[in-house]
Amino acid sequence: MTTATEATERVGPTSKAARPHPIRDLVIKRSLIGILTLVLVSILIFAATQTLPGNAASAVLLNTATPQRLHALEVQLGLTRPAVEQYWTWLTGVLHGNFGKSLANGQPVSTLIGGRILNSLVLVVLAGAIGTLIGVGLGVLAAARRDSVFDHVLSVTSLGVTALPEFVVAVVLVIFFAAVVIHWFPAVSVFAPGTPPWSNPRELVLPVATLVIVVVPYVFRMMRASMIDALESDYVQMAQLKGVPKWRVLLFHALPNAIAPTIQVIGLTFLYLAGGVVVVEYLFNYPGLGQALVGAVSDRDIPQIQAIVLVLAAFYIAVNILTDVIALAVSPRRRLPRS
Amino acid sequence: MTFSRRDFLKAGLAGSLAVGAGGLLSACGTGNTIKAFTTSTAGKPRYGGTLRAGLTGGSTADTLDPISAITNVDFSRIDNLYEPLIGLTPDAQPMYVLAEEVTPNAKATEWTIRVKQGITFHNGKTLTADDVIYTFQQILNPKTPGSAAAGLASVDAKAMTKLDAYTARIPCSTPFATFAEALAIPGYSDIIPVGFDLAAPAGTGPFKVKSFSPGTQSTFVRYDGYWQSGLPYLDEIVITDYSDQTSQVNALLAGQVDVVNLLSADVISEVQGEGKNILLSAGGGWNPFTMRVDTGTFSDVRIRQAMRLVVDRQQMLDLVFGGFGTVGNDLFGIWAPEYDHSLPQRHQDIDQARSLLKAAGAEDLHVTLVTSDIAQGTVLAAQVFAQQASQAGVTVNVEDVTVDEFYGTNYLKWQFAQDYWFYNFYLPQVSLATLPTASFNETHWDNSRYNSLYAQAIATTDTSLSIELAHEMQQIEYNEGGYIIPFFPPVIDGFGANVGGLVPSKSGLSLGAYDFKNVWLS
Amino acid sequence: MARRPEVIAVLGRAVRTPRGTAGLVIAGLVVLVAVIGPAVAPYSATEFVTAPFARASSVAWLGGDVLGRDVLSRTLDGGWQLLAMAAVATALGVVVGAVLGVMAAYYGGLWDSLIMRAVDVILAFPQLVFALLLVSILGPKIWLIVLAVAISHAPQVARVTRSAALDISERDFVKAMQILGIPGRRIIRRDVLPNLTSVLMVEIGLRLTYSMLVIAGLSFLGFGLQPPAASWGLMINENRVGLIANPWGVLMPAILIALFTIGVNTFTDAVARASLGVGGRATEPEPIALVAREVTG
Amino acid sequence: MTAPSEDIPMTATVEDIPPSTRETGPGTPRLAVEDLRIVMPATRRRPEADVVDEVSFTVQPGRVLGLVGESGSGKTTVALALLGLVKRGLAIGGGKVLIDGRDILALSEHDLQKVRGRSVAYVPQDPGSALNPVLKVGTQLREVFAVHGGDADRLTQVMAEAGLEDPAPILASYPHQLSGGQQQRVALAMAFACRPQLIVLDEPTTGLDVTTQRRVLDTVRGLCHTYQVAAVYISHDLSVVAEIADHVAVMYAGRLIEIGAASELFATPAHPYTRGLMRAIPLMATSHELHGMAGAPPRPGNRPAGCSFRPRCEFAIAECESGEPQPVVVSDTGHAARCVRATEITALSGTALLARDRTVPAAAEPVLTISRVSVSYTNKPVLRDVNLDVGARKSVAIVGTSGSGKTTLARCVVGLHKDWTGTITFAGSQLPPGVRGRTPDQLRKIQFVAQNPYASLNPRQTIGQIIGNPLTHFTKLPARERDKRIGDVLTSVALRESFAARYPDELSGGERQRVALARALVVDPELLVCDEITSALDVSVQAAIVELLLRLQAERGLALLFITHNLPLVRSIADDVTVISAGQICEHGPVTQVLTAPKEAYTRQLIADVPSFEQTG
Repeated sequence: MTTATEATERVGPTSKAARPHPIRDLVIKRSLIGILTLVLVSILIFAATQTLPGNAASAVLLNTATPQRLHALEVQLGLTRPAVEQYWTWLTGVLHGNFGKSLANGQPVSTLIGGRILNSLVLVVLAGAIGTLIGVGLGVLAAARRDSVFDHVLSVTSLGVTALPEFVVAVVLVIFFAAVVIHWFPAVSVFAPGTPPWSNPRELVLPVATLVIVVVPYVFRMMRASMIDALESDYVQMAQLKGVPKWRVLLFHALPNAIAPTIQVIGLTFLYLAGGVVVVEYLFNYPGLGQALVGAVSDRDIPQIQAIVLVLAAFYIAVNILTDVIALAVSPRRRLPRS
Repeated sequence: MTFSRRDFLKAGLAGSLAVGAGGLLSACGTGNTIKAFTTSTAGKPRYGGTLRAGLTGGSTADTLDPISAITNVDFSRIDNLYEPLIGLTPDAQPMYVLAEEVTPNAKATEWTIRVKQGITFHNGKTLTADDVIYTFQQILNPKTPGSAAAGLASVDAKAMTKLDAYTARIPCSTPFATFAEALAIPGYSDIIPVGFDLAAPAGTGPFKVKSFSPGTQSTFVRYDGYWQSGLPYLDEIVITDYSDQTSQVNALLAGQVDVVNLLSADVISEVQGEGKNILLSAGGGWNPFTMRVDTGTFSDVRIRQAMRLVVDRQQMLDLVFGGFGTVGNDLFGIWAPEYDHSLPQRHQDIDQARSLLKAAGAEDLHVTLVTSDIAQGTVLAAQVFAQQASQAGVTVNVEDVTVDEFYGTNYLKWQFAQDYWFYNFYLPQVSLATLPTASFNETHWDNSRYNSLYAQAIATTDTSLSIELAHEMQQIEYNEGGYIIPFFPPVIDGFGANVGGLVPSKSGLSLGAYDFKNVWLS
Repeated sequence: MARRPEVIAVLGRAVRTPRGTAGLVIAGLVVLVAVIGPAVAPYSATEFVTAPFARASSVAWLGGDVLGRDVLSRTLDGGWQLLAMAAVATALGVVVGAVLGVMAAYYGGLWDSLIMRAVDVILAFPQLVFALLLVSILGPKIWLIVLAVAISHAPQVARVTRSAALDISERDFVKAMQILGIPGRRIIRRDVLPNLTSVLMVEIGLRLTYSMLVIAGLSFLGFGLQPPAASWGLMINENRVGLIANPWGVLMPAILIALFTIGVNTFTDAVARASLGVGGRATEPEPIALVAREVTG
Repeated sequence: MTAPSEDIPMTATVEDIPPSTRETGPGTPRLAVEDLRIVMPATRRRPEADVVDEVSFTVQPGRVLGLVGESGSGKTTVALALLGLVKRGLAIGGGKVLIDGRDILALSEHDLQKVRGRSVAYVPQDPGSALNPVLKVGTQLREVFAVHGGDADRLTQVMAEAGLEDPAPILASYPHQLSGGQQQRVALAMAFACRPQLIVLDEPTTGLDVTTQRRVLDTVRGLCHTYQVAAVYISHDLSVVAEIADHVAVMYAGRLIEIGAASELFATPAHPYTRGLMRAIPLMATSHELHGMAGAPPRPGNRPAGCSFRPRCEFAIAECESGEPQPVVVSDTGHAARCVRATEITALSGTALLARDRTVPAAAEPVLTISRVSVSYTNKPVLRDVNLDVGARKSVAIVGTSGSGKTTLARCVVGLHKDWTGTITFAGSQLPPGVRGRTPDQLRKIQFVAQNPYASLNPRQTIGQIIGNPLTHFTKLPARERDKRIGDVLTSVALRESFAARYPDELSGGERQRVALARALVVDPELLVCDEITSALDVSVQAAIVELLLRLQAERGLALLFITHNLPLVRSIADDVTVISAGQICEHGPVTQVLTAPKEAYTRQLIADVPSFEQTG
């Protein structure tokens, strides 16, 4: 059954200069939208924290909160000013790079969460990279040996693991590798503030392992699916019919095509990690952004909440843009339009 | 005084399995005993070493300012940086620390305080009366009142004068016989030098600040110029904040920290099973149920009495604290000399409770108990109370709110709720909680006879008279009070076999009220 | 509407596959436990029957919880509420998401960019963090947890439905209807929506799994359901302290939640494969590829 | 048969590649396929089913064998088997494929790799998807040399031979940046790179327009002749095979039902199916009634007893049912067919085509007038100043290569495309551009049938509901009356009324297109716009649809606007024809005049390039 495809007669590729630069345009456009989103996010959070019954003052004073002390602290912290004014001073502050002072202890927010950004980043990047490598590797192998025992075992276990909550995985790891069965790795990370997380790599093992276990199934299933699509494509059949050896078909013909859709999923796993890290940091007492956020929320420390969520949102937007750029770079068809 | 700010993340996940650890000892004798509490095997005191403390309850809102210290963990730093005029012994009795003499005039309207000589602050300045006056002015500053402001309200801050370099006269607008006792309460009289700057905190305590990042970690080093010669033994203290008990216990068992605080009874067997020690103190802190006596259901005294008879105090202690701690008799200030031990211990009496309720026309009573994770075991106690009350036909709907909502605008207005207090002497506690003028009168208790008795007691320096007056006050409270005080919770801490010098403290603060100057590492 | 409703056909085919039956049986068992549990529980959920964290014994088959209540009874009693919450959150999230997605796809232009920008804003921070913020600020009330989880689902569903609806709106049979001048609303109802059922069914499965994970995660951090509710989420949080003395207080609810999510996940996988048969798509894209957009938990 | 001159070096210099390793004596065929059998292995649910069976043929060096068959006949499966490749889910059931006497089916995976691309090469059907989209064209070409040996100047030489004059920019670009013709030439270069002994071409020119197709066919013939390469050319289009093949083999339902010299087979077909095919193919020379074949070929696994073609065969007799017919030789040149009545059928005089009497209707007043219509898309003109009239009861064809703007014009008429200038008047009144402004009457009277039958029916509705949609929209008929109208229109498109309860995915391509037609006709339109409605169908199915369309046009007095790129089809279906090129009408007039004596050079070239088997031999 043949279909009349639109095969137009055309001259070869036009010269480089004439063509618009797709990647540069994409980045500019997306960054602008990103900034707009960030502002919207900050407004959303500010509005949310305004509606709460308690406020930063009662969270600090707790049961020593006599009405006078409460009022005195509120005035001191500027909580009595109208919401819009509070937001505006905060926004102008941020534009000058000053994230304001924490309501809980008066220290500048940037120092409070500065170190933590690095700590969380190390966790997320490490887990993301390892998870991706394993996920892609297993995905390729499973697709190459499709419907074999290896493939079925991996597929079913990946289905199971995607269903496990992070803390169940974390608890099991702690019981087996840290506290009970064997004492290989510390159950908790205790590196002092200021010292970089890699100063004691053994403390990173379990938190990263938890995140990797939670992330690998997603990358694996996507990679396996797109590899299967690629292996069933015409260009792979053509390569086989050209006498290209099996391994070369897999790595040079199928893999480059299978990567593009998987990049979206890899990008999404980094975003997932940004969320998943909260539970892991809490359980392993890892001084990251997630732990700080849980604390800041309980202390009603609005400036700290704003700063952390903005960092997370900025990370989210950056990863999204990066994913699209890589996806574009990897697929020439989208990068170099036909005419 | 609350126990810990972030308790609602409290329920920790104990990670390690102690093979063979039996269930917990409980009064109804399920038979599996636990090892006797081992005193440390650390031998003779030895100088040097770094004590690594893993403490929960900390947050970014922690502070080194003794004037506004609030949580248990704040005191772990403050008790080592600063020293009070009068402190508490491990048995929670007052003892002179910086003060050499604290004496009232006949009518207890004026106090003279003389401090010891030769004591220096960390910034080299020597301790003088000026510092004492400066400290009280900071506490009573109307713009930024300190935590102790309510307790020292009757002190006339403006009229304080210096008699000589080391003595100060403290006049009081109203008779204040219990001034000395009040000063002994943690955080009431930690002396700070004139011109105290929080950025470079200086106190007279055994340790100086090296680094402090709230919510994560703080380090303190030995103060060589400490006035008590030969102390402290340790070179350095490192306090790391933990978000929950599980990671804390894991760290202790993995040897990553030496001491941990605020453990729940459930992990005792596990900690001991792994060869670590438990420090058990019979704390004086108390966790009352508060009924408002002025309006609503509990304005009828018969209903209040019925609610007090519904509680099975021993079972509550067994279920929530594993049987440790002390059974309460609806009265506070258990270690205070004025505490009336002769009043009969109240027990659960469902039939009498039912008849009282019937008399008050409240057979099928529905009440809402507002609880929050403000201290260890609070929410669990509320659930146990609800279950026990159902036996008397009273339906208690437990409403658990977030900590900041609990202490928000409705704090001190709840009909039926709970609270947590550190240990305090009897009369000072009355001035804080059960007088119409008290700042924290959760029960809105206002009994004219009770008030006049207090006025007399506060005005007399004759301790035997004040005890007699206090006993009558407690009689009134015992019969008509708005508090249900079923127990005084235990304080459970853990420490490694290499830690010596830790002594249980009845003050309700962990790790021997954080008195680390007597602690050493083998 | 079509006499042979799409949903029945696909579900029928999915159940016949080995993966489908396995998933259904596992999830079904858990639902059964949750539904008939309260009726067969040996004790009431709040009764003190043994010592706190007492070992499993004849008195309490799974031992005691933090207050010495019977873990078995609380497990039997604590399931239905969690499942109901997850189901409502999923339903709410999927319905709102689907409507927004289809509107954005079919009407395009202003609608499209408006909805998609709003989706970006909510997606700007991960699901768990979003739910955490909302719940912890306004207090852990049940309706709020459901709302928070539903709101965090809607954008993901909107995005997936939008791309599927876009693909369908381009197809010739929709154009054939447009040529006749049939109004947009009718075309959406009769032509676009029925063709989305397979995508939506996969979404429902995935959303249900994520709802359980997020709610369990929230209770683990202490923001989940509060004491009066004897629920699995709360049990996990409450009994973690005594995991050593009596692990069942945590393990039993965790296992049931995991089993439920594994069951739903496997069944959704079968549904996704079954739905490929209808609608003539030749290649066998892994269902995750169908919904590659939203992986974020 | 002189093809227009093409600057291909006919006489190539002797190559430095050593001829194939094994010297073959005269007479041994370059390719010999003996009793090839390919099956779907048995599974729990169903027994083993044969997809291809008892296929045997030989090809001499320098000769081209055309392998013809409709979709599902197994021709592609045989083609791939010639390279030892079997798709997932199939397996070699038996038989041999001997290339220069060496059976490649017996080779190990490793040895097979050495053979593929070296001694036997493959030219894909759709080069656009057969070239790896993420690798540059140069990389993919050089890969053949990397695997099998050869060097740079070898590359430029083979590209020149394939007709790619200026190789540098092509090597540097990605496949999607090349035109269809260029992509196919790259595939040809890739195939001929190592001077293979056998080349297998799987419908290489299907996606190309007629002119490009002509050039590619000439290239293939030139190269095969020059290097004495044996070629197997797979196609569903008899006229293309007639142009290029020396011998022809016809496949039906996995069996080789007829084989013989091309001239002889086309002149005197020996198998009823071949004969039926010949009668279904529109010819450039005369306008004849296209003879469709009812029914469809059996699927593998449920083959009727005896001859698989029996249910659709007009010559079927009792004996046909008894067993698989064996090949009957009907001439000394080896022309044979698997039909008990083979000799009888060869004797029939030709294909007895019935000429169609195109009674040209009176010059009725035009139903549709398109005047000065122009469309441009992002400042590139698509249609420029188009004028066209469609008379009532007339059938007007619009012919042009893809990208000529013919589809856009159709979309403007039915209102799918809104932004055009100029005026379109229908039945006297002017049509607003989009659907929104048009009156229900206008919307009802103009109906549209799309190209792809698989996308034009809502998979989730029954046939009854699909046809019912326009009815419920335009009329307020009660349900019972509506069902009757649906039943009537189904019978008028030769489908049983019981189809109303079935779903689109249960129907074949031809049946679905009939449903689409029924949906258009149920509201009694006056103008039917058909956009390439048969190009997605097999030629036998196309014939049935065309005849049906013309019958309905005559019965209902419809005006027909037929868009196609297939010139011979225009001959059989249209009264007038408009040739459109690059958005402009370049010639318009009655079919009899435009197709026999074209005025414009473009039309003349177009007609010349159309492959047809009348000119064979």
